[in-house]
Amino acid sequence: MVSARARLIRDMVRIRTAEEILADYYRDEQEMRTPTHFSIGQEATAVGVCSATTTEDWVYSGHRSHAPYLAKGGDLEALVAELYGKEDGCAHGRGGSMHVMDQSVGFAGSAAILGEMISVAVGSGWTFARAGEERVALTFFGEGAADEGVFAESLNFAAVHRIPVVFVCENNLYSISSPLSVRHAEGTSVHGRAEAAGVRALSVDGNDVFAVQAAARDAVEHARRGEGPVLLELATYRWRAHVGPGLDHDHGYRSKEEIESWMAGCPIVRATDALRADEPDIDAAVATWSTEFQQETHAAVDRAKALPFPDTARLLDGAYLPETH
Amino acid sequence: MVSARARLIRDMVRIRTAEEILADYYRDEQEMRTPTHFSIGQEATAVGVCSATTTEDWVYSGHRSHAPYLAKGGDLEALVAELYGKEDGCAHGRGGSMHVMDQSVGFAGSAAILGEMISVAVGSGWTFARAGEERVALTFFGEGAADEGVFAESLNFAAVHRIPVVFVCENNLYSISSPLSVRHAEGTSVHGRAEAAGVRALSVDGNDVFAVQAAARDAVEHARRGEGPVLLELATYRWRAHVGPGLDHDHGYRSKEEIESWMAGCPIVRATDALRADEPDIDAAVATWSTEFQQETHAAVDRAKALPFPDTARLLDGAYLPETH
Amino acid sequence: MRTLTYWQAISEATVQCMERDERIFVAGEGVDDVSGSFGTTKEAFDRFGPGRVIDMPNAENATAGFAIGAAAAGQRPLVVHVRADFMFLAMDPIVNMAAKWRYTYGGDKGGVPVVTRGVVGRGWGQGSTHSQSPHATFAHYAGLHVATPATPADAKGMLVQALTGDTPVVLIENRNLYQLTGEVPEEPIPTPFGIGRIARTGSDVTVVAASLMVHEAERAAEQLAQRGISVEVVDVRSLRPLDEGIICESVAKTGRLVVADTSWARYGFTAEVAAVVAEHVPHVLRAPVRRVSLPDCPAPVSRPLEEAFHPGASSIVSACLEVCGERDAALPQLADVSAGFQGPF
Amino acid sequence: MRTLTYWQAISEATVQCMERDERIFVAGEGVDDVSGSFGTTKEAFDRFGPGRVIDMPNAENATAGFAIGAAAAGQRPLVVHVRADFMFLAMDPIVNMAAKWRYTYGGDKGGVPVVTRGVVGRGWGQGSTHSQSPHATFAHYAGLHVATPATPADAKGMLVQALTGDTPVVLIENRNLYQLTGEVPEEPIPTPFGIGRIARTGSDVTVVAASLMVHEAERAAEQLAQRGISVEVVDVRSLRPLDEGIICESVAKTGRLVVADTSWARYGFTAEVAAVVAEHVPHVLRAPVRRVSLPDCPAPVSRPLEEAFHPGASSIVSACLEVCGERDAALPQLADVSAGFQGPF
Ligand SMILES: Cc1ncc(C[n+]2csc(CCOP(=O)(O)OP(=O)(O)O)c2C)c(N)n1
Ligand SMILES: Cc1ncc(C[n+]2csc(CCOP(=O)(O)OP(=O)(O)O)c2C)c(N)n1
Ligand SMILES: [Mg+2]
Ligand SMILES: [Mg+2]
Repeated sequence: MVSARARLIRDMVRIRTAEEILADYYRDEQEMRTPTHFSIGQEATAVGVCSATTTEDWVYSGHRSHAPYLAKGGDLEALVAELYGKEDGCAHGRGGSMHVMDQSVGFAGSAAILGEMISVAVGSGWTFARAGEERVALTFFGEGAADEGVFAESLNFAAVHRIPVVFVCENNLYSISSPLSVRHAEGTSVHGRAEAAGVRALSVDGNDVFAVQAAARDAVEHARRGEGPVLLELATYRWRAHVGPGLDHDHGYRSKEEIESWMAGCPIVRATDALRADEPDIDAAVATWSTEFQQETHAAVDRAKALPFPDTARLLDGAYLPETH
Repeated sequence: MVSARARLIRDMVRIRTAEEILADYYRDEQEMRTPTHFSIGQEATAVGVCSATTTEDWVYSGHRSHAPYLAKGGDLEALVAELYGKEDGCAHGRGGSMHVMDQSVGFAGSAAILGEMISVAVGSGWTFARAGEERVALTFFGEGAADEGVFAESLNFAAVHRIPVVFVCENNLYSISSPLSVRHAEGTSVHGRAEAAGVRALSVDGNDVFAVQAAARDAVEHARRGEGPVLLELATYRWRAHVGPGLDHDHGYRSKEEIESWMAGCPIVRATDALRADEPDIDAAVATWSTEFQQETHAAVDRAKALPFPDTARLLDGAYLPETH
Repeated sequence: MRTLTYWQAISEATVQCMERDERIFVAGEGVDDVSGSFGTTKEAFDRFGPGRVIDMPNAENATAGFAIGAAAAGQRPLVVHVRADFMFLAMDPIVNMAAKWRYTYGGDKGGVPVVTRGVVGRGWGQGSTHSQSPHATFAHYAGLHVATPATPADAKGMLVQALTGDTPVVLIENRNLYQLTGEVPEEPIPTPFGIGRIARTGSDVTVVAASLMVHEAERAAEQLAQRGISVEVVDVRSLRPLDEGIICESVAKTGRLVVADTSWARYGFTAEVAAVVAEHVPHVLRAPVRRVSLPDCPAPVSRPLEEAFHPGASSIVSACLEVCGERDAALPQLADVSAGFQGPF
Repeated sequence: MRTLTYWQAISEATVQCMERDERIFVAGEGVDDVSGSFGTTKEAFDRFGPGRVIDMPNAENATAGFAIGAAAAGQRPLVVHVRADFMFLAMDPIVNMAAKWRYTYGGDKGGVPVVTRGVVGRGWGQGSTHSQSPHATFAHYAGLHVATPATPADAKGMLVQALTGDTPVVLIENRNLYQLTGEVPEEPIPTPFGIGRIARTGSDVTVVAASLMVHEAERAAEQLAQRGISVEVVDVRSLRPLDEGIICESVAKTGRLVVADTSWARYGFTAEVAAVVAEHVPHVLRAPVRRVSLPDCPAPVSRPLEEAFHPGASSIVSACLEVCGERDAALPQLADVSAGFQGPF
C-alpha cells in the first residue's frame, strides 16, 4: 500500500517523468506541432492542490496545463495523443497542448489566453452553489495572468457573491522572461490583492507538496462550506524555457545561480527527503515509479504515433451543431 | 479680497448654480440633446482636488464631467455651448456632455466609457515624468468605474513605474442604481485595493472641501516629487438622478432618509458653516456669488442658444486629417 | 394575434423561457433596476428575483467569462449590455472563448451557449461611444450566431431560439425599435437563425437591411411606390448564419441592390451582402450596388450633425432612385426615425 | 538596393524613427527580451534601453489606454502584441478612444496617433486563439488606419508612415513573412496608406489580397501561368484607407476577381473587396467573384486539419481556374506556406 503522502510523490514523479520524456520527443521529432508549456519543477502545486479535490470539483488552468490535467487524474494517453494532434486526443486534435480537457475526472479545461479561465471558474463555481451542490471550482494561473484586469474583476465578483472558487496562483517569478519587478510593485503580492478584494488569501511554499495540500484542503473546504472564495499564492519555479522543451539558461533574464538554487529545492526531492524517516523505502519506490512511468509514457507515445489523424472531411464538425447551422 | 478658503466655496457655488440652472433648461426645453450627468451635491471633490493643481497639471474625468471641468477652470460658455451642440462648444458640438475638454486650463478630457481615462491618465503622467517635467496627471472616476479591470491594471502599472498620477475616486455609493453592496465585498474599499497594488491611498470625507484640498495637495506633491502615484477615495453623494436633470427619489434604490441626510451634509453649507467664525461675511458673499453665477449661467445659455450649429458640410472633419486620408 | 411592443416581446420571451428552463438566468449591470434595461428585464426580475436576474459589477470582461463558466457547467446565461459599445470590453471572452469552446475542446463535449444582448443606444446625442452597431464585428467570427431582430415577433422568436439553441448568440437590438408594436405569438416559438424574411415585395429594386434599417427601408419603399418604383425589402434577420438564398433570389428578380445598415460600410454588413451577390448572381445586376451606411467618422452629438450622420429612409430613397437611374429632386425629405424621441437621454 | 528580411525592415524602421523622433517609444509584453518580438524590437532595445522600449505587464487594455494618454501628451507610442489575438483585450481603447479621440473632442485639439502592431501567429498548431487575423475587425471602425504590409519595403515604409502620421494605426503582420527578403530603402521613407500595388500584372483574372496572401497569390500565378492563365495580383497594402481604384481598374481589365484572405469570409476583407467591385464596376465581371478564406470554424491544431483549414496558393489556383471556367485536376498541389516552419512553436 502506498501511503497518502507517498502518493503525492508518486503523482509528482509521474508528471515529471511524462513531461521530461515528452520534451525529448518534442524536441527530437518535431512531431508534436503545438506550443507546449512544461511544468517541470512546478509539480507540487498541481499535485498538492488537485489532491485536495474530488472528481466532482472542477479544475481549470491556463496555458501551463499538463500538470494540472494529470494531477487531476486526466488520461495520459489522451493527452499525448492530443499533443500529436490525433483524433483520440482529449480534444480530438483540435485544441493542442493549451486546450486540454478531461471532464470525466473534473478537469474542466485549459485556455491559451491569459486570465480567461479565472472568470470562467467563477461562473462554474457560482453554478455549483446555485444548484446547492457542494462542489468547488478551482483555477490555476500564473502570477503573470494576475496582471490582467479580468483577475481583479473575478476576485471582486467571487467575493461579493461568496462563490465557491479557489484561485490557484502559481507564482514562478516570471512571465515568459519578464521578472516580477517590472510587473508588480515592490512590497505587493498577488495574495495581497486578493485580500483587498475580500477574498481569503494565503501565501504558501509551492514546492512543498504537503504544505500545498494542507492549504488546498483548507481552501477547498472553506469554499465548499459556502464561506467564500480563497486564493492560494504558491511560490514555485519553472526549470525549462517558458514554451517548448528546451532550457533557457542563456537567455539572460535569470541567472544560473537562481535556476540552480531552485533546482536544488526540487519538490520531488524535498518531499522524498521529508518522508524518508517515516518511509525508508521511499527512494526505492520513487525509482520503481520512475521506471513504470517511463514505460507508461513511451507506450503512450508509441500508441499516439500509431493513431490516425483526424479526418479532414470533418474539419468543420463542432463549430456549430447541425441543427442550428 | 476673497480668502483662499472662501474661494473654494465660491467655486462650489459656481458649479452648483450652473448645474442647477442647466438642469432646469435641460428638462424644460429638451434642447441639450446629450446625456448629462450632474454633480450636484458632489462639488467638494472636484473643487478640492482641482484647487490643488496648477494649470500645467492635467485632469481627466469620466462621464460626470462638468464639475471637474469647471473646477479646473474650464470655460463655462464653451461648456454650455457644447451641451447645446453648438460649433462654439468646447468640443465643437461633436462630443457633448461626456466628452468635454479645455486644454488651456489643463482639463485634458472626459470619456463616456467607464474606466477609460484611468489608464489614459497614467500614460500622460508617465509622459510628464519622462520629460522631466514636474507635472501631475489626475483622473476622476466613480467607485463604479473601479469595478473595471482596467482600474487594477492601471494602478499596478502606475505603482511599478512610480508614475506621477493621482487617482481620484468619487465614491458616491452608487453605480446608477446599484449599491456598493452588490458590487464590492463587505469590508473592502477602493483605497484598500490601491494599497494592495502598491499605490499610496487615502480615504477622505469628500464633502469636506478643505479636507479634500489638503489631501489632494499632499497627493499632488507626493506625485510631483516623483514618489509615485496616490489614490484618494472621496466619500460623497449625488443628489439628482444618475443621468439627466431629474430627481430619482422614487426609483426605489435609495431611501428618502439617506438622500436627506446627505443633503443635510451639503458640502457648500458645511464649508460655509466652517468658515463663518473666521469670515462672518461669508453668507452675504455666498448670496452675491449665487446671483452672479446665476446671471453668468443664464447669459451663457442665452449666448449658446443664439450661436450657430456646426455646418453639416463639415461632418467628416477631424475624423482624419486631410494629409493622411 | 395580440400585439406587443418590441421590448415587451423581449421581456415575454425572457420570462417564458425562464419559466420553462430554470437553468436560464439574466446577468448585467442594473438589470434589476426600475428601468429594467428599457423594460426588457423588469418582469423577469419581478418574477424571479435577484437569484436569477443578477445585477453585475461594471466588469464586462469577467461578466462574459462568468457566463461562459456557468454555461460550461450547464446553465443558460443571458447577458445584457444597455449599450452595445460596452461589448468591446467583452470581446475577448466572446470571440476567443464562447465562439470557439465546443470546437476547440474537440467538438463533442458541449458548448457554451451564452446569449449576449447588446443595445444600440442611438437616442439623442449619445455620441461616438454610446451608439455603435457592432453586429458585423461579432458576425465575422465563426462559432457565433449573430442576429438583429427587426420586429417584435422576431425579437421574441430569436431570443427564444438563442435561449434554447446550442450556439453562443449575440443579439443586437436598436433602441429605436423598442416602442414598435406588432403581432407576437403567445407561445415561445423559436425563430430559427439563417432564414431571412421578405418584409415587402417589389420588383424594381431590392433593399437588404437588418434591424432598424428594415423599417427605414419600408418607409422608403412607401415613398418610392408613389413614384412608381416598386421596392422589395429583405430583412436578413440574422447576420450569421446569413440567408444568402433570399438575398440572391430577390436581386435576381429586381436586378438592383441597395444595402442599408446603421454601421460603417467597410468590412461591415453592407459589404457582406454586396459580396454575396457578387459571388452568386453578379450577372443579374442591372446597376451598380449602392450601400447606405454611416459616413466615415465617429458619431457626433450635435443635432444637425447627428441627423446628417445617421442614414435613414431618405438616404435609402436616394440610393434606390440612383440605382433606378432617376433623380430625387422631387421628393420631400423623410423625418428621421428619432424625430419623436423624448429625452432626457 | 540592399535587401533585408521583413523583420529587419520593421526593426530598422523602428530604430530610425526612434533616432529621429525622441517622442517615439515601444511598449509591449517582453519587447525587451532576447527574442525581441521576433527580432523586431531587439535592436531598438539594445540602442535605446528600457526607458524607451518598455516591457509591459500583461494588461492589454491598460497598455492601450496608457499609450493613448502618452499620445495625448505628445508622445508617439508603438505598442506590440506578439499575437494579434491579444488585441481583443485592447479593443475598447483602440476603437472607443484612439479611433475617435480627435473627432470627438472637436477635431482641432490633436489626435492620439498610437501605433499598434499585431502579429498573426500562425506557425505550428497555434490553434484557435493564437493565429487569428483581425485586420477587418479594426478596419471597420472610422478613425483608424489599418495596414497589412506584404513586403519588407512596405513593412518599413508603412511603419514609418504610422510613426510619422497623425492617425492611430493598426498594423497586422503575418509571422510567416518575417523571413522574407526584399529590397528596402536605407532611408525611412513613408509609404502612404491607401495606395495599392500591382504585385504582378496579368490579364485573365485579378487576385486581390493582403499580407501573406499576396505571396500565395503570386505563387498561384506562377503555376497558372504555366497553364496559360495570366493572373494580376493586387496587394491592397492597407485596408483602411482602401485603394478602390486599383481594385476596380484591375478587375475592369481582367473581368474576373478572386479575393484571398487569412480570415473568415463573412464581414471580412474578402467581403469588402467584392463589395467595392459590386459598387463600382459590376458590369465588367465575366464570372462570379470567388472568395478564398477560412472555413467557418475556429483554427484546429492537428496538422492535417490545420493544413486543410488555412487557405494558400492551391486554394487560389482552384478559385482562379473556377472563375476562368476551367478545372484544376491536372495541377500538382502547392506546398503550404508553413511547410518549412521549424518548431518548437
Ligand atoms: C492575454 C494574453 N497576453 C499575453 C499572452 C502571452 N503569454 C503566454 S504565457 C505568458 C506568460 C504568463 O506568465 P504566467 O501567467 O506567470 O504563467 P507562467 O508561464 O509563468 O506559468 C504570456 C505573456 C497570452 N497568452 N495572453
Ligand atoms: C464600460 C461601461 N460600462 C457601463 C457603462 C454604463 N454606465 C455609465 S455611468 C455608470 C455608473 C458608474 O458609476 P460610478 O463610476 O460610480 O460613477 P457615478 O455615476 O456614480 O458618478 C454606468 C454603469 C459605461 N458607461 N461604460
Ligand atoms: Mg509566471
Ligand atoms: Mg458612483
